[in-house]
Amino acid sequence: MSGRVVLVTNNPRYLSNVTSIDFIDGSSWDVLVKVRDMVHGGCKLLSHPLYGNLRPYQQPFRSAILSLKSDNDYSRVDEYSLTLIEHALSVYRSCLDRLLLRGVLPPATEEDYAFMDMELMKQTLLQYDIFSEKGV
Amino acid sequence: MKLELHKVKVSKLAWGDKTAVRDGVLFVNKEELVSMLSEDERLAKVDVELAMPGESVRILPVKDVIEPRCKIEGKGGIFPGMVSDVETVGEGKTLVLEGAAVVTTGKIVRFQEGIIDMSGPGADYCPYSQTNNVVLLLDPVVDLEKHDHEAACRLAGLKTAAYLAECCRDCEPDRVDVYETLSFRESMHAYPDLPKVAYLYMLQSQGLLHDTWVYGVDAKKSLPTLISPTEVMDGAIVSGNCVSACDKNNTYVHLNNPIINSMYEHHGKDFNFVGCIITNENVTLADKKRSSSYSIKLASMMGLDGLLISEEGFGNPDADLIMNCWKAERAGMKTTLLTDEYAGQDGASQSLADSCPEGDACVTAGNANEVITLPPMEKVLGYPDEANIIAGGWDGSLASDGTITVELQAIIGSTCELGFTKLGAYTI
Amino acid sequence: MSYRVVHYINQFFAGIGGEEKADHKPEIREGVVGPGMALNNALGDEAEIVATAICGDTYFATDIEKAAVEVLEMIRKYNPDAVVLGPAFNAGRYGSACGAMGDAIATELGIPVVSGMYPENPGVEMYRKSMYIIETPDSARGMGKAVPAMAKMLLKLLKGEKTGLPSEEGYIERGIRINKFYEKLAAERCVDMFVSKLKGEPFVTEYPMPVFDRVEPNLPVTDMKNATVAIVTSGGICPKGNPDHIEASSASKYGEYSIEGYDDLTSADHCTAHGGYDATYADDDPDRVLPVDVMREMEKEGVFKKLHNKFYTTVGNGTAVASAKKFGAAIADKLKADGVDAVILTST
Amino acid sequence: MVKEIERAGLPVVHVCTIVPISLTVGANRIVPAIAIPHPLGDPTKPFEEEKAIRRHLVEKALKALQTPVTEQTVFND
Repeated sequence: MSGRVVLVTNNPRYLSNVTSIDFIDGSSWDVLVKVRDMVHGGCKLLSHPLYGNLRPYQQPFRSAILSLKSDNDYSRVDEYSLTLIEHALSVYRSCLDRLLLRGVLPPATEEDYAFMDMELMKQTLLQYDIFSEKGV
Repeated sequence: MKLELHKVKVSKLAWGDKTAVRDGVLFVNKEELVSMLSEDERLAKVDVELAMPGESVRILPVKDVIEPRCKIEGKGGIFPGMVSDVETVGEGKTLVLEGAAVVTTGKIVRFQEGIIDMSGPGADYCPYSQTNNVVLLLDPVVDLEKHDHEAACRLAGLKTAAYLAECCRDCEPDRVDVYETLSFRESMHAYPDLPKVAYLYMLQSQGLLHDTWVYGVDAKKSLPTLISPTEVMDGAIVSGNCVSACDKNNTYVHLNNPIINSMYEHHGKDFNFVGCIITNENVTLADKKRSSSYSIKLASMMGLDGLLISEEGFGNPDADLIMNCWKAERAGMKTTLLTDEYAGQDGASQSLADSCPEGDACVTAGNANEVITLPPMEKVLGYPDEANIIAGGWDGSLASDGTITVELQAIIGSTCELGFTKLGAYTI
Repeated sequence: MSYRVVHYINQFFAGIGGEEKADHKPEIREGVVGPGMALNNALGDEAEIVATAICGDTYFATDIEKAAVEVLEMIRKYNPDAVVLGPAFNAGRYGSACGAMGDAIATELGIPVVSGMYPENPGVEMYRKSMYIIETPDSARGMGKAVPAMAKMLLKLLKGEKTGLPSEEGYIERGIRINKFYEKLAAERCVDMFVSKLKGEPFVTEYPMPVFDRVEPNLPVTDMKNATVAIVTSGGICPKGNPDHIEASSASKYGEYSIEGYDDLTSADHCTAHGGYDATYADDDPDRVLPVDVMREMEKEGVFKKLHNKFYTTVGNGTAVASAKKFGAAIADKLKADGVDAVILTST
Repeated sequence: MVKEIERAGLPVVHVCTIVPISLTVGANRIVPAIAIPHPLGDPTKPFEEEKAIRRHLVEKALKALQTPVTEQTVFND
């Protein structure tokens, strides 16, 4: 794998374990928009943006792992990444008015969601070597 | 490889001094079962309840459903790599308590469990409303880590299923079903006039707690591989899923995979069914590409003419399904897909998260977003409040009188992508 | 007692006049008007047209939301059990008006609505999910066929009878998925379909994957030096401040703006309304999406005769295929009317 | 949108970044552009150079409009 790998997420649970992170203090939608802009700029998705079996109004957290582009070659938009992120956005857009936001669920439930989100990403994070069980 | 399924019919459950089947009644020694399950120090409290079809009983949150089976002859033991040694299974004789099921419950990942209603409108949608259920209520010790909690529940269910069948191993079967698979060399030359086909069996493997186990191996960490249908009947594939209830493939449905059954029925008449390829549904895109290419490579090596593909879950796995489909078609194999739909409560949204023109033959097990009202039940096993949290429910799903309004997504097995129900959808 | 039905028609079918009367304001009259007579006959004793709402096509199209509310309020006063719209055949603005009315009635009044259109009417793509639209021929010559089918469908809905498949009832597929229990397990259906496909026999998929249609390419421009070229974009470029409030995604409208006198678009006068990409670059220099600067240069050099003095813009982000189609058709109409010879369409 | 303009009888060229999408939506004359956020520009280049790139793309678009095609055609350099 060439190039640097980064996790874009709004799940604070990662902050202590992931070595390369772009933390978005916002909603799951904000995360996907950021990912979209990065894909438009030539970054490549390494994880599926619609991971997990939950609808946008069922999970307040969203995370994506991308490899950063190595130069300013805009022409190399990764088509598959683009298809995936645009589709994910359209799924989220269809229920934007009832998006589940952070901070509205009881803390224990939100913690469950945060935990689950990290579980789903962990394997990919380990694969790309930016996760440390011991903490960073 | 030849496997005989010795089926003992169970049409009723009752408590008894000795766990055994008599005249279609499965008697359960509760004390013995509870004490066996309580050996697991991860569980603080274990209770067992019985629920039968037609009763005014609701069970939630349900994690998995397992059919009681045990090996009575042949290599290995039931659920290899889980409760038995990892010896290869799939031949000899296996006892099945047909009509009985073990249901595990627990608040593991709370929003990812399901509902079973034993009567009422919800029962029409749920395959496990028709089984006689031994329900395990499992409470973990304080602060038990979630993976340990999931593993403890999974093991308790499998142990119970094996225990119940084991207690009945000397029973006379009501029926014996025989399944035979030929060696590769033989099957390649059998039925030279019929198309050679296989079943591409996709297993949920998005991450910990979204897993499927094959001989005790996490499917996520394995390359696609071949498996004999009779191995599946002996519990080589076990669900470890805490995902949406409607389309997670429970261990019960793996054991009774209706696609495999149906393919056996057509075998030798319409096609030559040469085996199953199992593959995974990972989150990592590189894994998706690798697994789909590898599966189709295996299929090409087998010289297949056709591939029937089933999915597990939705969203992310749609990408795997579609990749498998077009890669197979472009390699010259005819495909047919089995999936379910998330078309929104009004049925007007795009059903799948991905598509390809090659996917021209597709059967669906229904729209999981359809809303259903489940009237109150006299008895609730588990935690009724979970209806407000469960995927497919929402805050307010549970009314004060016990009525639950949810999407089908919350009902276990309602849109099973192994095609275990008669539900489907059409366009108006 | 028979059901009370209100009928909606345009100025043409009301006998008021053609295009010159298309700005006719909404009105409602007691009883039947124009094609309402045939419809009333087809409804028989079971339902009766109590009133006919009429609106000019241009009036409706100019501000769809406003017109829909106005007509809706008129209809509401008659306390109907159902509303029939059109048929609009292949008339685009009429079809869109019928569709918008059907959508508003279904949402606001929750009563049955039936319309009739030719499948290529843009109103179909836009509103088929909201109501039953009976498939009609492309012109009013098909009235005799359309009206009985619409009446039959309406009565079914009024009586709460189960409606059949599009092919059985003659309505245009709405694209709505409905669950049902089949005779066989899904697994058995799947293996049956697999067998048919292997044998090369016909089968019907239970879930048709989305397909895309194609249009034949037009002949090229042969005399560019004398051509008028227009620029259109789905990249959302609009005058600064987005005066028409084009939505950042799922756009419900397109904009038409003059570039008379502009040799160059700058951040001082134009911006993007698009929410589907990082807007920084387009906001800094809108020419990066809509190349007015170089088009002007080339116009002056005589590469082509004229840069069309208006540009059209919308946001291609999350915008339904149906809307995009409608915008495309409307824009094309205007460009043709203005004598444009060729179009450059830019997308992000 | 591009399809409807074509359907109406006007020759149209689609200048867009992601060619496969343009093919999917049914454009017949396609000119690949620079990048999604700036299809006809490149902010990393000095202004004059950027404008030259833009002019080149528009020239290609005009050329496409003057070229007979019978099927979906991508106009590369």
